[in-house]
Amino acid sequence: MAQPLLRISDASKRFGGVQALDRASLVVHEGEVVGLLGENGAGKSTLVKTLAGLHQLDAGVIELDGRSFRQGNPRLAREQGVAIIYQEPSLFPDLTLAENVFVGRQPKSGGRVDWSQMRARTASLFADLGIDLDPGRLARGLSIADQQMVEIVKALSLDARLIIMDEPSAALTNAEVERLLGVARRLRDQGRGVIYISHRLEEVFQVCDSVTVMRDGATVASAPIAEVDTAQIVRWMVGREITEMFPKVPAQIGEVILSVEGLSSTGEFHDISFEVRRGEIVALAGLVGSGRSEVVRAIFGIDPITSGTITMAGTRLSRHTPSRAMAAGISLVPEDRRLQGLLMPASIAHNTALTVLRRLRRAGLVRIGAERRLAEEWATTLRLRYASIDDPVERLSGGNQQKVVLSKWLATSPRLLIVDEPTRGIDVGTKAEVHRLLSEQAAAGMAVLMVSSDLPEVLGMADRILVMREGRLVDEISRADATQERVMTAAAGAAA
Amino acid sequence: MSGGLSRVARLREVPVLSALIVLLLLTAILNPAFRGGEGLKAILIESALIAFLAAGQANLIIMRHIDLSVSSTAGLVSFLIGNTSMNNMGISVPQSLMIAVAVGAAVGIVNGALVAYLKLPSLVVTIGTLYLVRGIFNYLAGGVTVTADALPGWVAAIGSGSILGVPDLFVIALILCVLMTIVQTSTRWGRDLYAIGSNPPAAARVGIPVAHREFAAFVLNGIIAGLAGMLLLFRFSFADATAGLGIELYVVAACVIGGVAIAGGVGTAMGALIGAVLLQAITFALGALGVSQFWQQAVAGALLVLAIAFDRIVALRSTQRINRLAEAPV
Amino acid sequence: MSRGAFRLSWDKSILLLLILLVLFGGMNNEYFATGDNVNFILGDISEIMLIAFPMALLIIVKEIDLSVASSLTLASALCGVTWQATGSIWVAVLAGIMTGVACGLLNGLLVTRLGLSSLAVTIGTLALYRGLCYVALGDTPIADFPTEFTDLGYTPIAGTFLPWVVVPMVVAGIVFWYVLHGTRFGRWLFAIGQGDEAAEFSGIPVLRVKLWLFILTGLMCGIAGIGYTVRFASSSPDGALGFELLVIAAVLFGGVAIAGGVGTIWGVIAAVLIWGFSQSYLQLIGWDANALVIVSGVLLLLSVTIPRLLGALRESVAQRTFRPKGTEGAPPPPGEGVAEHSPAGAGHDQGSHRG
Amino acid sequence: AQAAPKSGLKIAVIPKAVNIGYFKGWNDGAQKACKELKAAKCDYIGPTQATGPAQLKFINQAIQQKYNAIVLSAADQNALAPALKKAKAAGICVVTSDADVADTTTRAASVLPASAQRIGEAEVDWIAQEIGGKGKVAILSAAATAANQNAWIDFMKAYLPKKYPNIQLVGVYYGDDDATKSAQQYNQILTEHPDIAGIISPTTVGIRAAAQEKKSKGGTVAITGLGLPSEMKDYVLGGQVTKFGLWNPIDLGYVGTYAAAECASSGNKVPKSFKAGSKTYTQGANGVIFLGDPATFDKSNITKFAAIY
Ligand SMILES: Nc1ncnc2c1ncn2[C@@H]1O[C@H](COP(=O)(O)OP(=O)(O)OP(=O)(O)O)[C@@H](O)[C@H]1O
Ligand SMILES: Nc1ncnc2c1ncn2[C@@H]1O[C@H](COP(=O)(O)OP(=O)(O)OP(=O)(O)O)[C@@H](O)[C@H]1O
Ligand SMILES: [Mg+2]
Ligand SMILES: [Mg+2]
Repeated sequence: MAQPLLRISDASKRFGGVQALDRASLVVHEGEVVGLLGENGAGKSTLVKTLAGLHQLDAGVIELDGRSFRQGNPRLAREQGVAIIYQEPSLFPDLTLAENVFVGRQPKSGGRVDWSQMRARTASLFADLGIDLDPGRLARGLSIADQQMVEIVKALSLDARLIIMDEPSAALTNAEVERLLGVARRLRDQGRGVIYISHRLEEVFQVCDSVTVMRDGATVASAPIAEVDTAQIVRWMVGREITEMFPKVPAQIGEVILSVEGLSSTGEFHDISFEVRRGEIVALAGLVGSGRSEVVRAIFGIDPITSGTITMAGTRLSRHTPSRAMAAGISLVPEDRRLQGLLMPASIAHNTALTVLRRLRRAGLVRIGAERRLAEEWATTLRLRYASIDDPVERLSGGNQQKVVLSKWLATSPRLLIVDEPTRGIDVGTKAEVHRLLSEQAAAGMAVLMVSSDLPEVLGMADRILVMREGRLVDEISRADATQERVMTAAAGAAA
Repeated sequence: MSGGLSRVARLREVPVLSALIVLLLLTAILNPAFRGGEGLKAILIESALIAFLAAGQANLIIMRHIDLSVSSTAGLVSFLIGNTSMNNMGISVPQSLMIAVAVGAAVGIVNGALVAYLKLPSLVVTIGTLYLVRGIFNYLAGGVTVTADALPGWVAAIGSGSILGVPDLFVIALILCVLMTIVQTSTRWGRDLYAIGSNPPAAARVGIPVAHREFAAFVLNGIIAGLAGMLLLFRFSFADATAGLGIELYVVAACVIGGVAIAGGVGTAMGALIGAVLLQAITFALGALGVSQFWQQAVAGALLVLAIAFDRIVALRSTQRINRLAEAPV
Repeated sequence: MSRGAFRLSWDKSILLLLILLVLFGGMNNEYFATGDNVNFILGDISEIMLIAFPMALLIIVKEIDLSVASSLTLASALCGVTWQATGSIWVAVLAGIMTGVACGLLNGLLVTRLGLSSLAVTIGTLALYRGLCYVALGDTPIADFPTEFTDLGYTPIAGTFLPWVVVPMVVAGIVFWYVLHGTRFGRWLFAIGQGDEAAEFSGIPVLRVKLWLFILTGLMCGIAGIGYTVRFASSSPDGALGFELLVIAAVLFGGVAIAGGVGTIWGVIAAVLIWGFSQSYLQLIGWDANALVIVSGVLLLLSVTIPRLLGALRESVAQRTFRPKGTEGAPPPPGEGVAEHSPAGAGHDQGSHRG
Repeated sequence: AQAAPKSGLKIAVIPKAVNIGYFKGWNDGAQKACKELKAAKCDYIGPTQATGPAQLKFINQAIQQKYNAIVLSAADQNALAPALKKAKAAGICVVTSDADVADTTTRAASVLPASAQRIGEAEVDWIAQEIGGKGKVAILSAAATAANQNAWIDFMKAYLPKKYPNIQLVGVYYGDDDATKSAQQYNQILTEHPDIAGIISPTTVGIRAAAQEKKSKGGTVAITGLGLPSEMKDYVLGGQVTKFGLWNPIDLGYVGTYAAAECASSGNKVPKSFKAGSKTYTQGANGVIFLGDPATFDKSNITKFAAIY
């Protein structure tokens, strides 16, 4: 075989007490899409961040094109032909989209930044990917999906030899994912190398030529895609069988817990009415931007509503705020965990206990021991990977962070648990656990409202599916009638 | 200056500029004495120093930093030049420039190194150097006062001169602000500052050498503060231990009024210059309108708060409008 | 393994430094550790201390108030004006304190209702409140307060050498310590500082909390304004000039991170005391006023530089010492629930974060 | 009947602020007296900012270190009262010099240039002479709370309509003894009253700033007031200022120190009259000792005095 484009061998990296990489290896050839897989915290992001110049290995060798790769500086990495789409989009809210794409290397003419050329080049890149955004608008206020698309354009504009995509699809829905996979294939056909990190195995099978699986910072296996199946990959990843992805426990569906009537918010959503019952899991499906997050944020009292009523267990909620919603028994696991879900510099214990401090008090004082015990119990229940309960959550991997958000809200023992993209960025093993957890909670009498862009998850978990399109509720499908096509058709409208 | 960003930048400055024009017109209508142009000239002279300093400060505020030590640096330089002239029977322009740049750069390097490379918060560091430099300055100055007769002729000449009716001092500030605005809007170096202020960790990820940019901007600001010390001397032909005391907050206020938001990522030096002029115009207009001495400061403070609130509301509106326009089908 | 029973953080270090300073000063200068001098120092730092407490809370939630000196002076001015108008010192004291509250309320409303940056707003109200002092007092300071009132400024509490201002200082110290480090409200403050959007999503009424903090700051300015009136036996429109930076400097010196989310009350107390005692000591051994200004600056610079350098050192040591994988750190000793002045906390941006 | 001051005294010399030029001269006088008195030490200590609260620290220092006497130029006439009471209780003699405090019981004596009335009226006479007894006049003062200045201004306001009915006082402006602010206020005066005939600035910072502004911008407004000859020389020779006045700060410091030493030597009381150098000074009402009318300076004598203070 020809000399590989990238060869990493014996890569090790330690963060304080955490061995993030432990003699990991990875090989990527020209014209190949390699799927990099592994549980949350396995070290995938750390490995590719090294290629992006953000980290420097403690030990190990990286060769790019047969030459030794110079580490430790993003600019240097870019010059050596590596581009990366990060797991967490990081745009500049005060800059235009065009400048976001070209930041740090703006085209110049006569020594000055050439704004019109920059816009034109961005517009053509956008057109190429079918992105309907004005390059001249500011990035502020862009939806996560759109942010992710701009990130992709940014990486493509670099014209790199090796393109790394770290969970690029986590925030996207099917249509955009399709487009993204198309891009990956095109890059492969142009002879470039692509590293594709994802927790959605079906995508991996669609686009990858080979897979490399990591566990505990080490590479456990590498194989051409044709020689593996899902079960095999999962075994490599978690070291055991996962019997059921969607362990739906049959639950007794009881009285109405949440009832929403005629809920409207100008410009966001219109005339939304539905109910969620005790023991029931209701999914809110739809395309990105259809307004699902807005609806659940309004129910939780974050966003104001212009009209309509929200009723919890027969009591109408007025002058709605998150603390009133919590008092009424509502919990919301928000979609953006870094900004909305967690206090990144605070400890796991503090994050977990934040919502239940009232319960942990004695004589007005918060009991620190009780707080830590609570956090440890939840960490055990959700199989959190952590060093110390007092470590800041920013040191956890993305998936483990999501588990902390879940514990924080499950700790409130809500009557209605709203989850917005609960398994975004979570590995298969944990995903199954989260599903089992939601299902058990429902069986124990909790009402669950789940916003999800992951169709198998919606179909696998929901008792009932509500579909939104352009801010309106367009369809309601029972579990028995639910099919992928029906949900998609409703979500995309007549055009689809 | 074409392109989306400068369009936004200009929009951010429109409200301040219109507030300034309205204020000047109103004053001129109500007080005939204000119409002669002398009033305007006085406003320009008084705002020159603040505007000059704001040009450097804007770079820092754009990056979510701040430098409060500028008043001490400027004061020290103005005294050192004056004192040297007093002891040596005069001083040349290059000598003065050397003192200004050397002292300014020294303070800037200390600030910059601590903030950029040790990642210390700039507010703390520069309050520290504010005291430190002021203390050294007072120690050197003691009770010595440098008076006009100890200064060479060119100091007074620049201080009192004008070009086409515009005071020299303001022309100097204007040139610096225009140059700085060009740097900010159309060089990669300048654009990097906006990126850093807009999202610091992301700036590092796209390969912007964040620490180097921060360091350079602090050194540049130090040098500008040093040169401002010369302006201070031109302006007053006098220096003692109180030179420049307390002007740092006016500089920050000028930037904020001029649309350089404390939260970083927006604004230009030109905006800060307009902010500086507006700040002075408020004071002069109140006097010209016959507001009592005791009420003037209170009313000026209230107007300052209003200006900040107004700018914020208008800025929100214009961002929304631009995004709406951008989202409209083409 | 345990991370060591005692981790020397910045706020604890300066507490230690304070003790060393007092011991050292007492041994080396006969005038320093006398009851009379301590009485003076405590009086001298009282306003800084009183305002440093709420300022610490404000900085923890990533806000700031630069108008405190003006609020204090306005409170003093209104106290004087009311005294002249009513002849009742109790009414006057109440009026002074309420003035402080009103100043804080206005700041708070501007910041929370209009969403303005507090740094910008309070630069504006700094000028506004100072201007109102001149409106209230004109060119004549008020100095005809009853002597029983102004004597409180220099007669010690009977039987001790402590000045009367110690009473509000100690009460405030205990209350602020309890609230910040023990209660749910205190946790909310740290949470807001560490991520205000996440705090909002956790059911914390972020804006309301901030509004209350500004009002609290105003209240403390009002109380400090009364103390100031007593100590200087007068209300004058030009009091406490430049005092705001001193308060902020003390708070930051005490280990409160300007980036928010980190800080302790004992750190603040130690910082203010160190500032007061060191100034007094240096003055008594003959350093002049300029040297004292330089010392203030150097202290402030060291307060951020040393923890950063120590943090870097600790990190590099941690990198080298082997820690067996999978070992979960034993929980640190109880009572360690508060965020420490970590290098991560002293982030370099002081602007508000946003997405 | 006067006992010779005992030698070996510790005297604290506290100015409004250590870095104002005027007080350098004041301290020179104090140090000269100290040498003559063979004092153990005369420490020139004081704040960098001219405010009462800032001075407080130094009064406390003098109390702690058991100085025998304090010579003080009070930056605030009220704020120091509690501290001075404490000093008195500690047996320290306090003599104010140059600027007095409101509560005269808190100090033993005060050495002042001349009565407020004399100073105020003299300045009015100077300006009237220059502008020919008619026209608009403004006052450019120090801080709005400056006690000395306010006292003089009150007498100016009373004296003007009586003596010069054709002169109209258009307003009092406050430059806060800050060069920047004073210059700005000068411009403000000219903007508001383009036909202004004269400006009285009874403060050294204000008059200098006004003269400098006039020099750089040109103009015909007459400027007078109180200034330091060394700082004003250029403007007198340059024609911006014809005549201004000031007492001698050296004398103030000198006599003040003598009074303080006398006080410390004679049971914490300043004798009714005492000798300082070759002259004898006598206390008036409230323990005030006036040095006499301010000296005036013009082209004829400015060069000579500029070399002195
Ligand atoms: N900057 C850091 N400081 C300390 N520890 C870190 C840091 N970055 C990563 N880690 C740790 O290194 C390990 C590997 O993390 P990494 O982000 O590479 O996982 P991942 O495979 O990308 O997981 P996920 O699928 O959840 O994104 C985790 O245990 C994580 O806590
Ligand atoms: N946190 C936010 N801040 C500001 N605007 C937002 C935020 N979240 C979403 N939006 C805006 O609201 C619009 C609707 O997006 P929303 O997230 O509600 O859609 P959704 O159907 O929930 O899709 P998703 O799958 O992304 O959650 C987006 O286009 C975006 O501009
Ligand atoms: Mg990852
Ligand atoms: Mg959503």
